[in-house]
Amino acid sequence: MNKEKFSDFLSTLKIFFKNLGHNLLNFLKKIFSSKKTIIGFVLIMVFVFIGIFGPLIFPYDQNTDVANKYLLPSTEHFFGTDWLGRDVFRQVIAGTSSVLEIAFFTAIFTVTIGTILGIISGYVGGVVDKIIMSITNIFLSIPSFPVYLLLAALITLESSVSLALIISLWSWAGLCRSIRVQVMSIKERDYIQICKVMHMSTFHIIFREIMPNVFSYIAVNFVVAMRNAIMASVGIMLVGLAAYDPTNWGAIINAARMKGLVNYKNILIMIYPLVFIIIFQISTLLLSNGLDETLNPRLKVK
Amino acid sequence: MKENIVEFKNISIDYPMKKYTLRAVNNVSLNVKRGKITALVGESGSGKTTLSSSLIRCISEPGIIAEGEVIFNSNDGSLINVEKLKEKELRSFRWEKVSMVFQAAQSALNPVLTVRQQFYETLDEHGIKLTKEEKEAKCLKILDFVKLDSKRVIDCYPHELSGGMKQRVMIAFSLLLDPEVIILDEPTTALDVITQHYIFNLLKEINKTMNISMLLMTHDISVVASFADYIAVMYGGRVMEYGSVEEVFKNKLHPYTKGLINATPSIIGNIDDVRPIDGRPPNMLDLPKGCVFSDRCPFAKDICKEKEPETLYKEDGSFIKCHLFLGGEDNGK
Amino acid sequence: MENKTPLLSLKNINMVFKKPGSLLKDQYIHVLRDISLDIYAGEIIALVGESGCGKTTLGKIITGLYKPTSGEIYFEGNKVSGIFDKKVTSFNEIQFIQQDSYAALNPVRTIYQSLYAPIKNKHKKWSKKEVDAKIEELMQIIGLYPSEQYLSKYPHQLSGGQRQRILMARAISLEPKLIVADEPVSMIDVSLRLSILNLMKELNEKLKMSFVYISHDLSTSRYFAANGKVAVMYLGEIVELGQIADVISHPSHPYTRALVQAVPVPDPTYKGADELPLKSMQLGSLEDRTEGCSFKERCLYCTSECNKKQTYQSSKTAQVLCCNLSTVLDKDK
Amino acid sequence: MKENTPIIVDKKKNTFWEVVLKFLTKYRYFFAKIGISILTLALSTILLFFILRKIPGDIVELYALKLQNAQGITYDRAYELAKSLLNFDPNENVFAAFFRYIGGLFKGQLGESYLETGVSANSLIKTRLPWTLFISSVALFLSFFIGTNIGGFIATRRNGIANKISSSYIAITGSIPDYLIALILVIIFGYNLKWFPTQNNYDAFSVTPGFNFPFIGSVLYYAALPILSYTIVQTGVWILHMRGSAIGVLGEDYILAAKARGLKESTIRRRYVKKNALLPLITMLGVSFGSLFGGATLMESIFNYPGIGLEISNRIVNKDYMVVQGLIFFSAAMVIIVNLVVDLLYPLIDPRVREK
Repeated sequence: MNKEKFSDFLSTLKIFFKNLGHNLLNFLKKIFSSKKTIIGFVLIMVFVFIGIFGPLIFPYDQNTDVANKYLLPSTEHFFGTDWLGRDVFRQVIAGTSSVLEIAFFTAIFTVTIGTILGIISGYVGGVVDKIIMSITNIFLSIPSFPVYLLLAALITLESSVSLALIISLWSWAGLCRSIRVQVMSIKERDYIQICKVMHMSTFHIIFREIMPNVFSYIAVNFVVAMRNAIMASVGIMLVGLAAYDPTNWGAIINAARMKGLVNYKNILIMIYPLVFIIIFQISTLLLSNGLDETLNPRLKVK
Repeated sequence: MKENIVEFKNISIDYPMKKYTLRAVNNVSLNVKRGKITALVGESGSGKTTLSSSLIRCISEPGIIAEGEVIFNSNDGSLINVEKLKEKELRSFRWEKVSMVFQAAQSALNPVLTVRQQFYETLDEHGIKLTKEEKEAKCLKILDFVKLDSKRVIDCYPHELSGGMKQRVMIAFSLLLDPEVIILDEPTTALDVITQHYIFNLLKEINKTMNISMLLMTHDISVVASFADYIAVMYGGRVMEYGSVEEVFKNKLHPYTKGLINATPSIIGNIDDVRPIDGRPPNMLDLPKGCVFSDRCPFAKDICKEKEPETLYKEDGSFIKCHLFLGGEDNGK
Repeated sequence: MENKTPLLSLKNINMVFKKPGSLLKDQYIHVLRDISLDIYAGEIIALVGESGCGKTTLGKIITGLYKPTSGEIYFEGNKVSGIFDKKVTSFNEIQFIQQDSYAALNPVRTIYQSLYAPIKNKHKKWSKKEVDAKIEELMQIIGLYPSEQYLSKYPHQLSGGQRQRILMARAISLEPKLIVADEPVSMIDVSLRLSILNLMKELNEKLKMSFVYISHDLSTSRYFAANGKVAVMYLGEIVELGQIADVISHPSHPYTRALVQAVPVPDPTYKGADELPLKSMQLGSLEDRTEGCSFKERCLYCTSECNKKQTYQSSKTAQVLCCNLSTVLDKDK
Repeated sequence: MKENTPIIVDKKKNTFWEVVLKFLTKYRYFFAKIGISILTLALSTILLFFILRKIPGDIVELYALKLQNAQGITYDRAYELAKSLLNFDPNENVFAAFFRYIGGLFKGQLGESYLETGVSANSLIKTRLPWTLFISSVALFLSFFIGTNIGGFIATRRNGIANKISSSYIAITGSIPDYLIALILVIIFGYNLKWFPTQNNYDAFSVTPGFNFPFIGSVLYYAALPILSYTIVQTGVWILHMRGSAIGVLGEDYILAAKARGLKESTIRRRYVKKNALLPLITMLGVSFGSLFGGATLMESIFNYPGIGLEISNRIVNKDYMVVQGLIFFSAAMVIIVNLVVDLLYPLIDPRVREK
């Protein structure tokens, strides 16, 4: 490859990354302009930090120590101990990683399936669109929770990924439908018609013209998918299924519930994971609202 | 009865935003002659819609009248200070004394109510005590007046009417309570040439037969030349020139008026002497110092860039706001 | 500049749309009816008509966005069935300028990206420097320099006039021979319209690009297509075709007469006709269009022959689609 | 291509087919909707059936063993009996089983239980459905009514406090799943304050089921907590949607036109803002009914409330899959029907859609 061609290739590469960096920079600047997004993002990062480093700082040993069961919160056991003398605080910390895993994997599966099918049915239209739409109709009409239970019972769950897969199997439909609507409306816009008149390739039209417009919507729905994943996973665990990881917050709540909530000590043990769930959900809510407001011009508050 | 039915006195209207306050209309004094059609001409951002909607205090959010008065000399001799009206008086003032035909007539009707329901509702709200037959007769009369098939149209929902028909329904609506002034905000922008010609003839007829004064907003100078009696040219929130249509078009005194008339192509006359006004429309957030038109004015002098010209009033009530006609040497070309 | 083979010629183009929502019984709307039109290199032709007459659909057929239901298109003599025709994939000799400059630019891509992609797509082997040079040259032509100031901006950061110029730059960036402009100036302030039209006139003279100018406004058409042709359209048919200056000064078809008389003129002394030579104001609708001349319900000169199929007859100034043209013409004497 | 002059339909006496055709085109909007719903139901059945095909085979053996010692017959005889009773034969080819299942469906057998003889999905639905419908619909309409009114109120009156309170309410109730709220309510009102019962649907000892006041009183008393927990969460959702929709409507031209006509604030709020803002929410009613119906499983298991949801979770836990399939199929059918009804009723409310 001669010298001139190579340097030219290098310059386009440099431009590409500069461009990418530039876009990314002002994209980040844009989304972090709203207070909500910052708070939400920081909270989630705290959870991620707990998920990764928590067990290193507060290692959790499962063996029971019945002597000091139901201890009240103290400096030694921040949240006290449960009915088998295990430290509740360390349990909750250990459970964080499995909760985050479910949230992220579900969000990734849901968003990928939903976006790909949404774009295909929105852009291609015709028979393909009709087929994909009737499939999404099924998934939207069969109530999701009973099916989660059924699948969780049929397939022995041994890891967060499989649970995440089951949850996302039934939650991609909503996203697919709304992305299809967006893509269909963008497809009719003038700037796409002009691309056809100028003989731009379909690749260019989908990835350089349509995708950037839909991207903000996908980002918001990634966070919303995380929220729904938590709602569903805790629900499944409360019915006693998917008990592969006893430290998962849902599992702790269910265990406390099984021990009987008449005894206020069990209630106390249940409160801690419950509070953690609420904080996590509020942080995802703030992040999704913040993102929606900054990325979605329609919602711009004047 | 006084010659002017409406007198705007040093009106300024502000839009207080979070980070800045936008002054859409700046110290405007203007009179609307009784029984005549006064046209407010101006391009986008000139403040014509804001000024006219201040007459019935319907300025879009968050606009407020910062200073100045709006005096309404009603036909029954009473003098009404519009910006001092309380909520209840204002509600009866609206549509009984002054009514309005909106620019977006397409979406000015409630989509879930029929035309009859909306007409009756306005009559009831204004406490007009009529039996059902009288109400129906009144509505059918004015719908016929605007040459609509009133029997069919009165039962329609707004989405069942075409653009031209909706516009005529809005005109009929504005006549419902026999107002003294009708404000027309670009009544025919979305319509075709033939329908536009037809609607303006209709308005002229209403003005003549019912002696209703009209305040017409438009950006199209040829419409003003064909239909209006008086013309006020607005630019950057100020009235640059006011006068009778014949005088203003004959003398073309103010540089912006001259530029506007010369920039409008016509189906008669030579196409070579038509020239655009260079430069860009005014940005209301950073208007040039001195005269707001100075950055685009071919006759701009140093003084124009420094000081904002006062308004020069002439005997016949017309006025002009330009340094060329102030400071003694009158070299009005 | 007549030469023998027209740049583009349309032979009896028909366009039929299926009415949406008709699941079982299909209702068809005959939008374009037997249109034949020749456009020569370097010529300007204006398509004028009210909304719903099919002028935009015809424009989209010319650019290849729509495939006509029947009829042929010849470009420089060889048959073409629209740009989707695989045989002529590199065929982008025809470009399109749309009405709404904001909707025609991708809101999330900068002006530079919007200009860069089409040029790189056509000249695959060009390096970035060559494409940048071309963009620089285009920015000079449309008068937006220094170009850095505009290229890095997003569409919403530019004014309407500037965006319209960017559309033009993008259209001529692929060196087309014909540009279809669909109401390019109707959304721009009056004072700036002429600067856009002048720019298009320059492109026509300097780069020998022929234009199809689609508009509902006769005045701007007359200014732009000064010595070109005009095709007046009504309900999907070309009712009059001829040199624009003659057609406007001496309209032959009854519809064209009504259209010309309805256009307001920016001169109060010009006494236009009050009553338009029309039977009814209501624009006919495409669905319930019956046999024969489309204009017969509204034509004052209508006779029994109007129910037959119309043929083009030529008056002094234009080809006219009207059965009893002679009776119409001698009525004038 | 047919020659381009339009065909002129002469007005001869229109035959039977033309009348039918006119009738069909007039109501084609409805037939299209009904068609789509039937298609969705059929596809859902197929999907559910194939999920159930993955049932582990040991169910039939378990049942066969039970039959064997119950009726003292040989194992393989019991195995045959079990297969026929269960209407499920693991090693039979898929399509035969599928057609047999569909046949059963048309005859109305949604699924026989192998645990208790004589109990089938149909019988369970007859006894359990009213309870689920009761709390779901009461909760739905209660939250819809409260939510839309509050949403409309805060949208039209721009005062700060109401907006702040409702935003924080939406944030909190949006972040806690309804079943956790149920748990909290059970703890506070059930165990500690003992104001409300936390289990079952009515006091079986003191009250006899029937159309008498003590029974109704007891039913309401027992249903209070479940309905309350549903309503708390759903109200937040409706406030959010109504506020968004109302703010959208407030920006429309006909609101400014109404103000210019001197209409009273209250009239504008009632006939202009509320009416137009409510329309898009009606279509959401069908969808949210579906989600309520779906969520019943968990809510009912917390309150041990004998609805369809509780049946599904119990039957799943002890592997009575045939009944589960019937119950889930029925829930899906309910959701589809409710959505269809909402779609068909919508034109009556929104004139714009009527003439299509």
